[in-house]
Amino acid sequence: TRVRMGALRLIHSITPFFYERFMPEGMTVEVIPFESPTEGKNAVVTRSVDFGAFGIAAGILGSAAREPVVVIGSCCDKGMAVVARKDGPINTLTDLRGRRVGIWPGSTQEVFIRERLRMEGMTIRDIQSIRVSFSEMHAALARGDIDAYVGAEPGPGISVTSGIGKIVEFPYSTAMGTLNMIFAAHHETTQRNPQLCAAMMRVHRRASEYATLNRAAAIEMAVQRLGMNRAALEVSIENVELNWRMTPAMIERSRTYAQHMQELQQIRQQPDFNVFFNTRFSDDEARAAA
Amino acid sequence: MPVRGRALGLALAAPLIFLAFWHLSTAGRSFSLIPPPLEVGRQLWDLAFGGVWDDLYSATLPEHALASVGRVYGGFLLAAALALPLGMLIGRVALVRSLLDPTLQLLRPIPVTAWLPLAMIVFGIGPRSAFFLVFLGAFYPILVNTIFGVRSVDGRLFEAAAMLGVSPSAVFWKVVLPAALPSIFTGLRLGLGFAWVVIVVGEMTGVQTGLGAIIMEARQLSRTEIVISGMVVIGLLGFLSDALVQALGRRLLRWSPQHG
Amino acid sequence: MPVRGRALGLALAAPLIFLAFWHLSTAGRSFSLIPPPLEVGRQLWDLAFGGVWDDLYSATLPEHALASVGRVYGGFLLAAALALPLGMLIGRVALVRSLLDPTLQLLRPIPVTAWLPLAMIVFGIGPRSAFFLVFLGAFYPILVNTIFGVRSVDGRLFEAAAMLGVSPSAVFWKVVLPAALPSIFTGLRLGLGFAWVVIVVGEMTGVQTGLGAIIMEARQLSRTEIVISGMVVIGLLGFLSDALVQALGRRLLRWSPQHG
Amino acid sequence: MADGMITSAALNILDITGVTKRFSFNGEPIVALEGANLTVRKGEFVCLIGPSGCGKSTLLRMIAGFETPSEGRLSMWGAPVSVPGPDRGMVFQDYGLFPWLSVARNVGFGPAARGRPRAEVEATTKRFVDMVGLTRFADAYPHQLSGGMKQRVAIARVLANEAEVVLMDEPFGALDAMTRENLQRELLEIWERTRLTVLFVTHAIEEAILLADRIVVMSPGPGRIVADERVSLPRPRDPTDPEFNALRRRFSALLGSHH
Amino acid sequence: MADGMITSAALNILDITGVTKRFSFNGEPIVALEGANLTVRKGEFVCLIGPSGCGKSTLLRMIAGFETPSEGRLSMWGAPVSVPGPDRGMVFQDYGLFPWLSVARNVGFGPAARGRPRAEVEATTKRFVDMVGLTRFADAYPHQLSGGMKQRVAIARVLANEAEVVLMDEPFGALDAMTRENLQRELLEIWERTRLTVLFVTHAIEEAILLADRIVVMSPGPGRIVADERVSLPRPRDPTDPEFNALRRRFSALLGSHH
Ligand SMILES: Nc1ncnc2c1ncn2[C@@H]1O[C@H](COP(=O)(O)OP(=O)(O)OP(=O)(O)O)[C@@H](O)[C@H]1O
Ligand SMILES: Nc1ncnc2c1ncn2[C@@H]1O[C@H](COP(=O)(O)OP(=O)(O)OP(=O)(O)O)[C@@H](O)[C@H]1O
Ligand SMILES: [Mg+2]
Ligand SMILES: [Mg+2]
Repeated sequence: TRVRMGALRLIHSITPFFYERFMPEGMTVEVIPFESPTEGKNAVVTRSVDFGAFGIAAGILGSAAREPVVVIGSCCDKGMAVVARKDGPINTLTDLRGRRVGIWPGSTQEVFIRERLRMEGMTIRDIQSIRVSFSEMHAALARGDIDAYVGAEPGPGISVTSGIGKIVEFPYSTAMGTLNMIFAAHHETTQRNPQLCAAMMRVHRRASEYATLNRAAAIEMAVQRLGMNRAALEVSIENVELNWRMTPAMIERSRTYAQHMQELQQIRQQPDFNVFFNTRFSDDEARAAA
Repeated sequence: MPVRGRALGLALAAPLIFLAFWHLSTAGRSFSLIPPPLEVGRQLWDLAFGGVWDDLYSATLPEHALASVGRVYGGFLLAAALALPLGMLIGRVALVRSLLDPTLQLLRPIPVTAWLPLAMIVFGIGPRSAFFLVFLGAFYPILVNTIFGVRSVDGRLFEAAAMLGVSPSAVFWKVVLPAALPSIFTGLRLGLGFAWVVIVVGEMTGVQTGLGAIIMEARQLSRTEIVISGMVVIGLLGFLSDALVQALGRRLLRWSPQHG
Repeated sequence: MPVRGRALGLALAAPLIFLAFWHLSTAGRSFSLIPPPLEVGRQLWDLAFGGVWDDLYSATLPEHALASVGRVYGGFLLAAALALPLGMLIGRVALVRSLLDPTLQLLRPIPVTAWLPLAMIVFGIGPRSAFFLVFLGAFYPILVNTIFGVRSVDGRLFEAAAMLGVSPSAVFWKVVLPAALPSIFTGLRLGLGFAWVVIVVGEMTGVQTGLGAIIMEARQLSRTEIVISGMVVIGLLGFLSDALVQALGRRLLRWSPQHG
Repeated sequence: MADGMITSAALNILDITGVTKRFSFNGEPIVALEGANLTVRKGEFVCLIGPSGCGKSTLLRMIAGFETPSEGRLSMWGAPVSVPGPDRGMVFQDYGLFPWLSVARNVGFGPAARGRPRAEVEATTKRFVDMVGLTRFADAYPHQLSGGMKQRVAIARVLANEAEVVLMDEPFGALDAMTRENLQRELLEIWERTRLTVLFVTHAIEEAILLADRIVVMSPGPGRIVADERVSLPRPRDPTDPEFNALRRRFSALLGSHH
Repeated sequence: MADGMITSAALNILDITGVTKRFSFNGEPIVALEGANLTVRKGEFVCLIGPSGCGKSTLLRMIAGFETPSEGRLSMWGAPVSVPGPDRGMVFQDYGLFPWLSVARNVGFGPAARGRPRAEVEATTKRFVDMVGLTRFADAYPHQLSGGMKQRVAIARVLANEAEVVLMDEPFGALDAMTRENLQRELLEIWERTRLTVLFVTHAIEEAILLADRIVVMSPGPGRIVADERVSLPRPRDPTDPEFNALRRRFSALLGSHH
């Protein structure tokens, strides 16, 4: 069988690109890179792909809107940063007031920045948020279309190595910690085809562990498959923590995350967590790996 | 009256069946990709007037609609301001025609959407790109129809004007322009229609307000009811703006059997 | 011959001046948003035949072009397959007209680009959405022109056919269809043109191959020379496919003073 | 059917008895034709003249089967006329040619539509294209022809379809004087050779006298038949001939007295 | 200028001397008109008749200034004709009305274009719209008019522009017989009242005899003037009159002998 896997064009979404080496006998994988987390999620709920890796935010947005998306694993933590122009006056989060800031709606980063702004006594309305996709953030900053952005790796890496940008902060100081991407499937896949989910969970774990241990290989893969800049990746990869398991901490942070989203009026109701989280495959795999 | 009632009934049948089907296949389900029609209705109300959800989007519709209308008409008017004189020059002056027409014809088959990436590189991410795309989308229909209109003036009318004592310098205003007007209007109408097609794409990236912008943003937030609301509003505005141009055309072109 | 030579010279003047300007304002600069024309030419060569850069994109042009052409013609043919019979039914059968025409007119002002987000939700991200959008983009021009063609058949021709002994059941094939053909062809041509406008947008997301896809991808990688190469190729393909339909039209509509 | 009817029908190719036609125009009823009686023998060349709006076209269109009478009876060879049929061919003022068919295919349209064998269709087509002098233009399309040539095609099309009665509604009204004269001469030649029955509408007195065996004069408001006279001048007729001009004065008077 | 020329010019409104016109058609030269000589006095009504292609339109278009002669001289009141001007008004067969102007504005177009005061333009317009009987249609657009009404507008437009010479190229050729007869009568009435100079092209002999003071007969291949005769029948002329028909036969013979 041929499995279709959705990934993002980001370095912390590199794990799926290693699946090929770990696929069991008789199974092949096709990895399709998407531009934004919501597209990755939409690909899953419309069955354009069988599995997908994308930010937790897109998953919660979908589930809260009664879309059949189910989290069956984790994919990575960290991988985000607030970046500003190096020659500009922005040094701390509070300097963002009134500035044009590139933010991608529906991204995990969006909730982090909103929460961080709240912690600094500001709201999203105190800045000018500009909708720019992750891969365009660096270019937009370089051109001067925006003054800062809340990006995903390797964007910050590129900005830093090219000398155009500087890191304002890594927004991990909220209650949501370093939470970022999940490994997800369509609800029906988890019900009708648990063997496939289990098999892919295993592939995901092995690929994740391999990439964590072989940073050079991860960088090489990003260069080859996603056309990314090697020098930037050397910086970016320090800000990436690949993983696979739905730990209790991860679930706790996710619930906190969903609460924040509701407070920020991004969702109108909490997802049905009994459906949204399916830890069975992750737990089974953890047991098997132990 | 009974005939009219029947026609109305038949006209409503299809939308009603569609709405019923939409409702039944989405409402009350545990999973659904599309929100039920009533929810879209509520969302549309909230977008327009607020008072339902009171979130980021409540009562923002006027602002977004205004932004899009501004860009559409801005780009459209700029396109008209450039395409009309250029089309008339190309149509009437052989030298200008030989000089510019081949180049313009060469560039024409490149679809306006394919200019999007280049526009963003040249004009930056933001409203200026959207504006440029709308301009470009409206430009060619206006240009092509203006050239056509100016070139296909009946030769007899030039003779008639000459024998009635119109000086060669007045021929353009007295004959060419009025004779080309129906064709020019067709171009304006097509151009405006195209402007609405393009604005959605143009507002997809880097623009904060505008109907295209909220549609894209809502999609990223999986707020499908806002996506559909936005479509409805764009459809409505497109319809109204076409009706406006047509009404204007009917007034100005009362004399034309095709328009009057 | 000298006249022709002069026309050619004038026709080439504008592009040459433009190329020169482009070259001078981009080549050898330390900063430039747009690559110089020679680099675009080299990139185009590499895309088509490889041997210059030998990177991810080398010699992939045929594959991408084929994918786009396939979607454009696939969506277009599907649109034609649906819009032609539907248009004929709406044009000829009063009941179908009363039933469907209002709904179709209601949906028409929604620009095809505004369907993009909804298409991605319903059809999933990827080629199927692109296909649907192309279909939708081509559908309305074909439908509208078919209805118009079928409805505006000269009443005299029905009388002529009846008095020559054509049975009512044969009137459709013997009179309506041939009489509506010029209008139908106009619709097909417009529809195909629109299909090329839409394919670029349709391939922007979640599609791996296709000219729209590499343009978008290249933009994100700041490979502007690939963006421009892609535009050139799309323009060329759009031009060729229009020329094809026009040639077909000229053959089939030799009898029509507007086409023959 | 009564015996008497069959006998009278057997003599006349067309029998029009007490035919009235009412239209409604903006809700108001208009009497286009009132109580028309007319019989036509096989082979006759009958011209209908009368001022605009007197119901000439209406009468012709009812015979063709395009309209049904409000009152009265129309029959051909004794059988009531209801729908259009190939036995009654119509030549329209605006030609009514199929623009997508060549001259030859327009002429062969009727036989082909009625499923005649291919070889027969071709032979018939050739014969009538030649008869109207369009052999060189057999493959041309209507838009490439002049008005007179188009009208020739329309006539050939009706003849090729073996129409017994040819209905012509101001067929030469849109043509210039010279073309018109040529076509008048040719029409008479064809008629003399084929002995068709022709009903020819015109409002030019000269044309009627030039062509007709019988002239039926109509007057408007509501449309009625007010005279029906035989023209016995020998053919070819000369419009500068004193007798011709006497008739011209006579029909002018007939038309004038009912204005 | 020579003294003699001024004298002869003073007598004739139009002087055409040895005018030849050559066109090139697909590279081949065509002689449309050869060595034409013609003088027209003020107030004359001259008809040009001749078969198709004999150069009638070409001659008229040269007088109007739309074409320049290849050889020879054309002058009006002794001054050479070179460009179109309001002194020579043309009435085209296809009307040539401005479709975007109402009947009144079409009629007033010339005076307005030549910068006459508004009140004068309006008075002139009203006068000529009334003269051609279109008072009720003053605000209608050309596409709302019948062919005959359009031709009335075209005539009024030329009259309102104070043309001294009215050039008419088969103006009634596209009209039906009845409309044509009405317009012929009206044209004569207007001419008698205004004493314009009229050059009228037709290829209908009857029309020429009905209207003209003088008939100029032309023959083709290459186009030449072959006869120039005065018609002295009193007006109104009756086409059924024996003398009229004698002229008809005479001009038929003149035309026929050069075929
Ligand atoms: N379809 C129709 N609906 C309403 N009124 C009609 C219709 N057809 C004809 N009439 C009216 O019937 C009357 C007779 O019309 P008809 O066309 O038969 O006259 P005609 O003698 O052919 O005139 P013309 O010489 O102008 O062709 C006119 O008053 C006309 O307006
Ligand atoms: N612009 C032109 N170019 C080439 N040939 C021309 C042109 N105008 C007229 N001719 C030719 O000159 C000759 C005279 O044409 P003209 O139109 O004057 O004839 P006419 O007497 O008006 O004929 P008709 O009665 O058909 O109008 C014809 O052989 C015609 O083909
Ligand atoms: Mg009639
Ligand atoms: Mg002529």
